[in-house]
Amino acid sequence: MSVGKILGLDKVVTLFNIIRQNGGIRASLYKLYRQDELKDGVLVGEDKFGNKYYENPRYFYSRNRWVEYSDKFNMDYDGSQIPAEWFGWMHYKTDLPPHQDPSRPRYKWMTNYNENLTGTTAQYVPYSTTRPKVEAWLPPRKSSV
Amino acid sequence: MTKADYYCSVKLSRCRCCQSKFFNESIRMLRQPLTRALALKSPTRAAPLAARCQATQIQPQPDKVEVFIDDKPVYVLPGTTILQATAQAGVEIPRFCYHERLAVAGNCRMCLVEVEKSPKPAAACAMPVMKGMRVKTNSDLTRKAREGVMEFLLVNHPLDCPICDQGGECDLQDQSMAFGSDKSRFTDIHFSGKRAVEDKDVGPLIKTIMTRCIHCTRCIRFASEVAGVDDFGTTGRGTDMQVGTYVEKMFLSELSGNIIDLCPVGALTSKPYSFAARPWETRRIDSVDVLDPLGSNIVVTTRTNEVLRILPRTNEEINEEWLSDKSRFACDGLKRQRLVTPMLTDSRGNLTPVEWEDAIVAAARALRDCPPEKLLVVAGDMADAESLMALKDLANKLGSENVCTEQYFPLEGAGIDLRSSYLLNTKIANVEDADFVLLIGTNVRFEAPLLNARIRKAYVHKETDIALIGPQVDLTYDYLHVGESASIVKDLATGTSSHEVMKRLQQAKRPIVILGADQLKTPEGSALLAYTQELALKVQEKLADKEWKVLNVLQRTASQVAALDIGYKPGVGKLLQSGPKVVYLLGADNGVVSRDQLPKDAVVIYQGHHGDNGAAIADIVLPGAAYTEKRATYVNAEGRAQQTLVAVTPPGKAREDWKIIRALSEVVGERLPYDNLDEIRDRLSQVSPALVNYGNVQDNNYFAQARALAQSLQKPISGKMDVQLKQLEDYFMTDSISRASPTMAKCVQAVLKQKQSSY
Amino acid sequence: MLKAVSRAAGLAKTQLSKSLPALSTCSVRLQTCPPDPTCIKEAWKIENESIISMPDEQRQKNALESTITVPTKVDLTPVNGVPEEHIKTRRVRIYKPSKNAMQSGTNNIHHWEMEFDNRQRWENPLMGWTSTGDPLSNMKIQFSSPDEAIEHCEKNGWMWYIDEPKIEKSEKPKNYGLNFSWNRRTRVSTK
Amino acid sequence: MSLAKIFSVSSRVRATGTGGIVVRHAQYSTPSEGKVEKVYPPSVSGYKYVNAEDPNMSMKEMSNRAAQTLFWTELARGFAVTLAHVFKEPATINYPFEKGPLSPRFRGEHALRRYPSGEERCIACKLCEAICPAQAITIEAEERKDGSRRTTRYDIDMTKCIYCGFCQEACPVDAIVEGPNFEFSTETHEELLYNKEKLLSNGDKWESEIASNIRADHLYR
Amino acid sequence: MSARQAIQVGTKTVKPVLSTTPGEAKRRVLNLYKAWYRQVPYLVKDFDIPKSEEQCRAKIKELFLKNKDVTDIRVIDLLVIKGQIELKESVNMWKQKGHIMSYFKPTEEPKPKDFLSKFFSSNE
Repeated sequence: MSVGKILGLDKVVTLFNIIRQNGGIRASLYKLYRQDELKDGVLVGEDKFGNKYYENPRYFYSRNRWVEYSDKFNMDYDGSQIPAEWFGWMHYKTDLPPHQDPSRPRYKWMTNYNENLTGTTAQYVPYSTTRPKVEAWLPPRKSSV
Repeated sequence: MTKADYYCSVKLSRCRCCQSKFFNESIRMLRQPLTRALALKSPTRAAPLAARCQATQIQPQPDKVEVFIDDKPVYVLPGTTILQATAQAGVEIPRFCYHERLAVAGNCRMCLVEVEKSPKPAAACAMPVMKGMRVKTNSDLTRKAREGVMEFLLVNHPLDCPICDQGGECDLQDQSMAFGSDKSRFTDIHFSGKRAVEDKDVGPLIKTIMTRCIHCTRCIRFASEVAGVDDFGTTGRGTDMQVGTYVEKMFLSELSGNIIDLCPVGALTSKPYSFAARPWETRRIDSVDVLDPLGSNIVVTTRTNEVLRILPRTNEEINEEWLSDKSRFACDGLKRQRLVTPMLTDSRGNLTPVEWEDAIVAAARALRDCPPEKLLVVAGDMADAESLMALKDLANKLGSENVCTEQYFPLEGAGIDLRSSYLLNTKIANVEDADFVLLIGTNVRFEAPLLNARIRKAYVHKETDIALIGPQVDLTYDYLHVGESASIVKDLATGTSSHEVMKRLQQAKRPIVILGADQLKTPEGSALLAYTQELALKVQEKLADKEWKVLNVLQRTASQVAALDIGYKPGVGKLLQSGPKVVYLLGADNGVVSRDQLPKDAVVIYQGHHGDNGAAIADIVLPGAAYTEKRATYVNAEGRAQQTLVAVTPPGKAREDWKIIRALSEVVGERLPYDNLDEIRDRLSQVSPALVNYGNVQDNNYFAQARALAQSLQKPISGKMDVQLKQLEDYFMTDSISRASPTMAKCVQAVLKQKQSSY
Repeated sequence: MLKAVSRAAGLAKTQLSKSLPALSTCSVRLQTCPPDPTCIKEAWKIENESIISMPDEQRQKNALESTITVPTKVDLTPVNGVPEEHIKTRRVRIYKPSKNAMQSGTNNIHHWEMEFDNRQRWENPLMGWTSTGDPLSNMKIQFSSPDEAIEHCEKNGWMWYIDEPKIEKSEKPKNYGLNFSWNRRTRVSTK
Repeated sequence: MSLAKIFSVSSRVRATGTGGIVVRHAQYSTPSEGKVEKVYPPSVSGYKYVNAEDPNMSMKEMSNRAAQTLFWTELARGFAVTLAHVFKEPATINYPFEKGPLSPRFRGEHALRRYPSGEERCIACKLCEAICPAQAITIEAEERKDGSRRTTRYDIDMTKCIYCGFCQEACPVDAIVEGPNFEFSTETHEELLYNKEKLLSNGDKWESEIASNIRADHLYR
Repeated sequence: MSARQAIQVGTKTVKPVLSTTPGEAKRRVLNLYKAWYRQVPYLVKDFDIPKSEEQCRAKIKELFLKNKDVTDIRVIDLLVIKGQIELKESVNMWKQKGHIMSYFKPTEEPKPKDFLSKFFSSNE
């Protein structure tokens, strides 16, 4: 055990590393404000929304993978903004990130992922998908004079 | 005393005087609960119902043989098959090809049972019992035999239950669960696939998926025995065997829908009902059909307040377990062309939707402003007894006697005062026992398909002969065509003819004469009726069987008998010419009343369920309920009262018919004294107890009186008889429901197309 | 108190003598009449309740074990909590279920059923689902005889009527040979 | 007071032998004698006394206790615990940035799948409707123009659904599945009444993940 | 008619629920009635309902008299048991104000009674 470790200097080094990786003190403070914590890790990939996925096995399981939501979401980040392809990696079902997984289907009818839209104007509105059951008789129209 | 009241009282007394004790008993039993409950007293049961349960003790009978089913003795008639004997013992043997109303085929082998001292299992459906035979229906051998048969059947049956319409009510499914193996030994070693058969096109009603067929030949037997259309058959042998029509051909029968029921697998399914629902999610409501005069018993299958299909309900006295195609498939007409809201003509003469209050007030104003003799009430095909009663009471209260039906019946002579002159007196079930049938001016096949099926049954099984006076039509069996002229009837009745028919009639032990009600529309109608009555009575008087009735009149519509019982006048004839101010059409859609026959300022009120001929000429439209949407009484051609039950709610703002009239009466100011169904049925029973004696027929025997009254009417007749429904294409669309039905329209097209085909 | 115990013991004795042979675990089988105390290794089992209960409580308990005479006709409408609207206006149909025409099995039609008249259904404006306000729409009760059904309806104050099916058939032997008899119309040509 | 004492729960519990520990409460005699007297358990090996014991009344112990009270050492120890936890890694996860592990069999939001060709899988066999214990599924079907068996209505009331997964078990063609998504909470009730379009679009959205879940699980079905 | 009378006089022996004689059943009903009567002031105060004690007592009387024609001992006993349940739920404040007020006013809209308004309002 080195002297530095006994004195806790490695923690300080890690702290500085984290701050550096996150782009300096100013950016780190912003991230801390946005995400409530600062972590360092390897950038595993980035999805089509610009969300960045990191991994660092130094943290314990279930904290060792995380996402930094794209800046375009600003403070309106939401758990449902992770697209379906990354969902499995994010939830530890697979260790293969989607761009390295050749077996994932890519059919042309698959649609773009969108987040949970409740509360917005684009939210899902239920409706009946069937025809009306009874067709009413329409009386013959006489020519209106 | 108005004339209507007179009618009522006549009918009442008539019924009183002829009440048999049978009738007495049954009416008390059936009616008591409701009347008692009305009086706020507890209903009771009058007849000891337990007496109906048969004693289970089996006594040896001399003319029967004793057999042992699972060591239980049963006494059966000699010649009975093992399967019938086990049914008597309460044991049901699995079967696919056997059907009790069809000939024995014995080709599915599912009914194999072990018979003691027999080296091999025997096919229970074809094997007659022998004295002292010991049958084991649940032995190891029997079970193994069933399992083996099941395995062979399943080898060539596709695994498409999830998309099969029979799924959930499939005999093969159920029996493979009960008797089949739990595993399959079928491996497709040569990868040649399972057997696959090309689907056949047999018309717009029946969908065929022939790969599912297990070759039970029920459909073939039905077609050749019951329907009398020998179109189906098999080709090929072994794995190449196919059921089909040999050449591509529509199944030209008015009973074709029954092969859907008969098919034990999903090879034949209903096209209009295809993929619509599963049997476990539907509600079944027992009801009565009103599209033909027989009042076949039906089960209305509904889900989500929608009639999905109609199936026959077993009634041995009417339809056995068959149903005609119109009754079965016209139900999609109940969802089209419906009147869902009251309508009034606006200033431009267009019908526009209004609220009930406005429509009722408008109708009431029209009725009140109309002088009583200028009011005309016309009841149509499918009017129920309750609304007929209410409307007649309303008209009478307004001082009018002009209530009539669309269908004509001669009023001269006995007219409609004697019930036996307008009924099918022999009763439908007894037709099978007849040994000679004389049809006069009727195409039974299309006017009452199931009556024709009974005649054909007698023809096939009892060697009954049939003769026809009237246009030559295809009745699905051979008959003696006597001629088309009505004068033949006169000659036969007066004894001036020595035609072979007369001889046959006199030789027969149980002859019947069926007269088509359509022939009575002509000016010579009354004479024709008089001669037919004369002829029938002449034959009947000589019969050894005094209970047997010869004269039958086959009505055309479901409402006619009830209307005549209640006291409606048949036919609009003279009443229409008197220039009515207000015409009240109660579902009268047959075009008997048209705009150009009426004065310009006449107000037409139409009450009914479909937008058809009646609604098109109406000024005020009151939406009523169709027969699946109300609890109502209908009297069939035999005079048997039956009731429909509410299967679905009337669409939109439509209401039950008698309630509309009751509400109207209150607004008019002539309140009818009944507020609920029980009260109006009490009123019906006042008029004629037969109207509420549900399920039973009352015997009528006034032939001699009718003849006496009709003596004067025996005038020379010469006209040629003609029937409306000659061909199959005429059969499908005859009333407002079937005219609105897309399936029926497809049928007509398909039949016409088939006509052009060379086969 | 003593009296109560002795009475309870007597009570227990009668009960015990009936049930003990089956339940006893003691090595000596209990002799039936008269029970000789010397043969018995187990003490009489006395229910605790019967010792501590007061005399009138005991009397009440005994009374509850006896029977009373009531009229056969029972009217449950005051206690069953069914709204009056669903008692007075409903009609019960007592019937024998009809055979499904699509199938040949008959095992599910050998009983009687009661059902209520069908009430209004309507469509949900949002999803188009079907709704009903009728709590009795799914109440189908099976009975082995119409009498039981009638009794049930009377008890609950419903108006009923019986719909009897016409399904009695005449017994007629079927014959395989008819297919081939040359002089009958039953002979088949297509097969 | 050692540091071990501050951070450990109870050194004494840990120190006890491996044999079955029987815990017994102190028994008190009836208060008839006017004072509460403590009855100690029998000193059998394997028994351990767990209740609060009377403080030791030796002079040394008493002065120790007095000093600790006087110098607020409890307070200091409490701060120390708090401070120690500030530097510790938290045991919770920082949702929505970090997410917990899920099984491929996780039963979340429903979806209707399609064949690779884009044809919808559902054949309207209604087995899911039949098996649904909450009766959350409503299906209506009819023949499509091309003669195939299809639904016209496939509604799931997600507020009735109990997420038991019977529907996907019942499905013969893997059409209805409970997908991995659990982040579909809504602001209104209506939005949870899913119709066929919504379910199909769920399928189209989640197919990548649904397909890989089924692949992950295929050995076990 | 004879069959009907036979049913009316017909009796059967059954297990009692609480009471063995009509007199005992009557006593139970009276006891329950008194218990309700005594609780009225507390109920009015505890639930803070806008009804006076007289109104409550009148309502209790009305509800008891609703079943005055019941003669079957077992049915009376069951009614007494139900009444006790209600009483207990009220006294222990297991009920809420609305439950108490629903004795006075039905919560659902009354349906029309006469034929015409029934006809115009619904399909029933």
